[in-house]
Amino acid sequence: MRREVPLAITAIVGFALIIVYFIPHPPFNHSRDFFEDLFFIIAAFAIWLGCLNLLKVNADKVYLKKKGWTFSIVVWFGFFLMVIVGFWEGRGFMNPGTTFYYLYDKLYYPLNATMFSILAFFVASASYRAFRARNKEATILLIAALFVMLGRVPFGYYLSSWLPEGWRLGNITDWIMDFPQTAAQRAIMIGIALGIVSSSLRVLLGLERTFASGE
Amino acid sequence: MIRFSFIFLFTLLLFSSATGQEATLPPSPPTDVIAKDTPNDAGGSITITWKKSPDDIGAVREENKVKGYEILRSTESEGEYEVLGKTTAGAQTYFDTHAHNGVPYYYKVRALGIQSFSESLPSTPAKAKAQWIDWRRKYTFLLALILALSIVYFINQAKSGKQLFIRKIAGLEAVEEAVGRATEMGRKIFYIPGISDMDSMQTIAAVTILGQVAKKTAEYEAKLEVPTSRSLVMVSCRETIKEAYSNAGRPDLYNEDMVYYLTDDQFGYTAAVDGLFVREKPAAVFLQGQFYAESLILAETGNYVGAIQIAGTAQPAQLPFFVAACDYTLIGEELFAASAYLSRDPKLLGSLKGQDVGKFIFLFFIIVGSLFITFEIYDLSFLFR
Amino acid sequence: MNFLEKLLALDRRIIFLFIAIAVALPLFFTVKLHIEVTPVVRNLHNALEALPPGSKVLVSLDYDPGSMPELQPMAESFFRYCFMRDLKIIIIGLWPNGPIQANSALEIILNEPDIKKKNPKYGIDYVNLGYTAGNEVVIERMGSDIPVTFPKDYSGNKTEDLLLMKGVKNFNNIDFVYNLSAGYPGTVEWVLFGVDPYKIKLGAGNTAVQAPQIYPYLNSGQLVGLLGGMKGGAEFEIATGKPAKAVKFMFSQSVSHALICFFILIGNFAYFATRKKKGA
Amino acid sequence: MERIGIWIAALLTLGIFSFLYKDNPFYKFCESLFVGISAGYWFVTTFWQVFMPKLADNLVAGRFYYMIGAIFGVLMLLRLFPKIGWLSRWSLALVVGTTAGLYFTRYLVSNGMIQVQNTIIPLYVKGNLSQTIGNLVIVIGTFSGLIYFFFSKEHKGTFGGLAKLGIWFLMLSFGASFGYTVMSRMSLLIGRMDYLLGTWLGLIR
Repeated sequence: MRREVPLAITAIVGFALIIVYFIPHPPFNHSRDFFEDLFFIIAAFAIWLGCLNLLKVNADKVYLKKKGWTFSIVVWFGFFLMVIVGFWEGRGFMNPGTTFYYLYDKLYYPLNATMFSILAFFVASASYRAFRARNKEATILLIAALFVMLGRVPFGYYLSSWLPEGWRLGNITDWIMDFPQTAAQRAIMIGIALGIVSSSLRVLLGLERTFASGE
Repeated sequence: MIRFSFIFLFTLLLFSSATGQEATLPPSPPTDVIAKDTPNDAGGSITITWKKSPDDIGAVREENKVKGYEILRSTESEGEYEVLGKTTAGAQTYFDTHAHNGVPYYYKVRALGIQSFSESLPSTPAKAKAQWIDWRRKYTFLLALILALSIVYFINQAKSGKQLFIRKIAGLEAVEEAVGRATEMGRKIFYIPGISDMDSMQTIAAVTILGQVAKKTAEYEAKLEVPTSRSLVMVSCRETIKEAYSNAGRPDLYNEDMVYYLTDDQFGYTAAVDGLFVREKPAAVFLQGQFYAESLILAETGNYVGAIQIAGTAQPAQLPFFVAACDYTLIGEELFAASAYLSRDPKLLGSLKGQDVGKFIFLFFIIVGSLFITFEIYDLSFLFR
Repeated sequence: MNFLEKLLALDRRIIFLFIAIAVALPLFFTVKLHIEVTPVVRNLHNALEALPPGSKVLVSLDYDPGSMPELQPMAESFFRYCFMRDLKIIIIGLWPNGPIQANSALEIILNEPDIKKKNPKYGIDYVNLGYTAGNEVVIERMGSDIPVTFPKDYSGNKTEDLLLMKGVKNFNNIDFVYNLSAGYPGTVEWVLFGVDPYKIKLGAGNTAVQAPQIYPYLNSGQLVGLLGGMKGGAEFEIATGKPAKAVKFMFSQSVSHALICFFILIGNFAYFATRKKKGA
Repeated sequence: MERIGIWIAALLTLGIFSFLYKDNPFYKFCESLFVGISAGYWFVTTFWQVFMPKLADNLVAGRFYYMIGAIFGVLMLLRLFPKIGWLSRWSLALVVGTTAGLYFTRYLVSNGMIQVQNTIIPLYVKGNLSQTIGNLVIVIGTFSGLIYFFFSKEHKGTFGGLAKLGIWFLMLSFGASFGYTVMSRMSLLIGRMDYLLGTWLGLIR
């Protein structure tokens, strides 16, 4: 029971959804959407597990006075602040003017945007370290990156304005993006398609059963 | 008689007058209106086609006498017709998507002039119907079948003991080294299974790879930690590690707290994992699964603390960042091959060989198809539509 | 450890500091950069110039605060342009946050001296119909009836009561559609569900990351023009003769790009210099 | 209220940036707050925007087959009770089966077939040299790139040469994508700097 039922569920659901792709007749035409909805519903239940886990881990830290336990109180505070306000506001919780929206705009958004913008710094440090002409591959990487980076700002115009129209940095950037970059992306995408076909099949056939199958 | 001469005079006037008045005359009507059930669908739709009015020059332009077409529908040939919708000039098809299955409908098409219009004869009746098979997808079906069969074929070959060659994948050769190093240094191994949920094949691949990595950490008694961004992923990872540890004979080393949830939020998760990296200084970091913009933030921080980093993703946009900041990167398809490769299970390796058959088919058609088109022999691209 | 070796293993915080300066410092200056207006932006501008005053322009803001740095300047420059040209603006959003972004852009533009002189009025010169859930389906519904799709405006007035909306039934009464997009639903949906069936005239602004995916629609003519990323925004400002935020930000952008390239170059210089030494 | 909000937002922005120098209590505070509020944010959002419309609304509308979702959802929650926790694997199995089933065809078509279709192009375009070269580059690049991904053949000889060419294409594409993204990443930082220097401190314009 414990082992066979999950394997059977996976196989039946998966193969059925593949076959249904070729059947437009109702009710099968909506079944793929329906199963996607089921996923979201299950995930909506599961988020309780995650949040309870988060609260437990941080409660443990406070209780055991582990290093940095004071910050765990901040986690608790933040969580309940949003949850209480969010449920209080009801379904229109994100409408402008609500308290939840204020918290979103003044707490969540700046944290989010700043964490995102840190990328600007990391892009710089990563390119400084990694873009060295150590070998042929790295050299190609480096040159393509330099071209495109400069071709996208007015600075690139100054560097190459002496060249005839059509041969300037901006044009080279466009050409790289349109052709060689497209080619490589296609190779990667086609490979991914095959990888997904194969690993879906392995999962559905129960060959790859590291989870949902244990004792 | 008086009336007749009036009309006669009027027509004469019209013919002799300037184009301005000509415009008020209706354009000639469209002909050959044919209504048929729309094929390959779930019903509820009828396709109407017609031959355009001879006055229609086919483009939306000032000088075109036909400004568009209106499509009318009725349940009786001579009954009352209601206007269904409009198309632009030049159009020759319309899809009625509000038909009831099994009800016969008649259609007329109106050519619209500036102030007047002319109507076609009604079509023969048509009924909407749902189909059982979408024939437009026949080549998809065929291809899926060929791929599935070749994968299953090679899995069986491998099962029967045939040796299959699989090339080296550098990133995966390094897994053992990374785990070994962490054990030596007595530091943690972080496994980051991406930020997507279990509704992504990449996450599922990440979880299966985790199974193989966990087997190694169990053998080496290395410390493994898996912070997740999704609750379902947390649950799956726990199941996977538990299974791996008991298979490796070390269920005693498994502990549920190895896997924990942080937050569903992309950058909230990133901020927390960054903090973990700098505080715990892991010896090895695995970044496997579906990543977005946070890829570089995580990889740069991991690099900063001196961890060996093995990344893998099928997000083409994030690969450059992993390649730049990590020691090894599994590119696209390699991510899906990783668990098979690491397990060394002949059955799983067989499936990799099956994938190669797919690659061969695609390559063949890219080359032959392109050559055919170049020499204008035949367009094969319909096979992949 | 000599200088070159130190340079090779440069503390990344030094790079961070330089980047911070390279981004922040140029913000204090207004430099006249040569920004070439590329054909895709030029086309958009020409299409707008061809609209007679009083034309009705639908603006769909489909992004959230995450893409503000790139798209907000585009929204502002577009509103400024419309007010100057007496084009009537109808704002909607397929993303919940879109109409909010529109309001914050309007707040800035309406306070600019040039615009204040014109004194545009809500309900006559511009309206904000807010957000409606349904993604691309909203576009389809607008094709048959806009007031039914957006029965009330952002502040709760009945759409039918707004003077500007008199006689606006569907896309036939809209002269141009401008879409600012950061993903789904966005420009792709406007092309597939707006341009293709209803033949609307569509121009768009996109984030730099998303822009390459939109290019095919430009080549096929389904899209009149495209502003790609901050640079596209800057080009539009130049084209309209009103350099503003994007142009200003472009200076930061240029300096920081140049700085990164400079770092890459000295990194390589140090790398080769130390390697040669070791080899000798 | 607005002014206080701007101050809070600015301080949080600085707190996150401080991590770039080194880990410190200020960052730890911001990080913990971020984890807490974002977890809460998604918990609430999931409830109002997923749970309610996808489950409750469908049930209210009489689509009782959505009970299946509720049943598997509850099975998932049984993990909280160790004795019957194993039942949650049924839900996992459903999720995994759904994903595998949906992805199989979806990716085969969008990532596989459509890409192949787009790569079947003329290798010679009359009177258009740059398009001809471009098309050749696309076909050769896609071809060699795919050769690189072959698993069951050793990368030796001509095959190995093609695979090597494939790697070069991949590297070129990675470099280009990297350079291409720099612009939007810088935009993000410019946006934050504008907030700090303009909205908060009022130093610029």
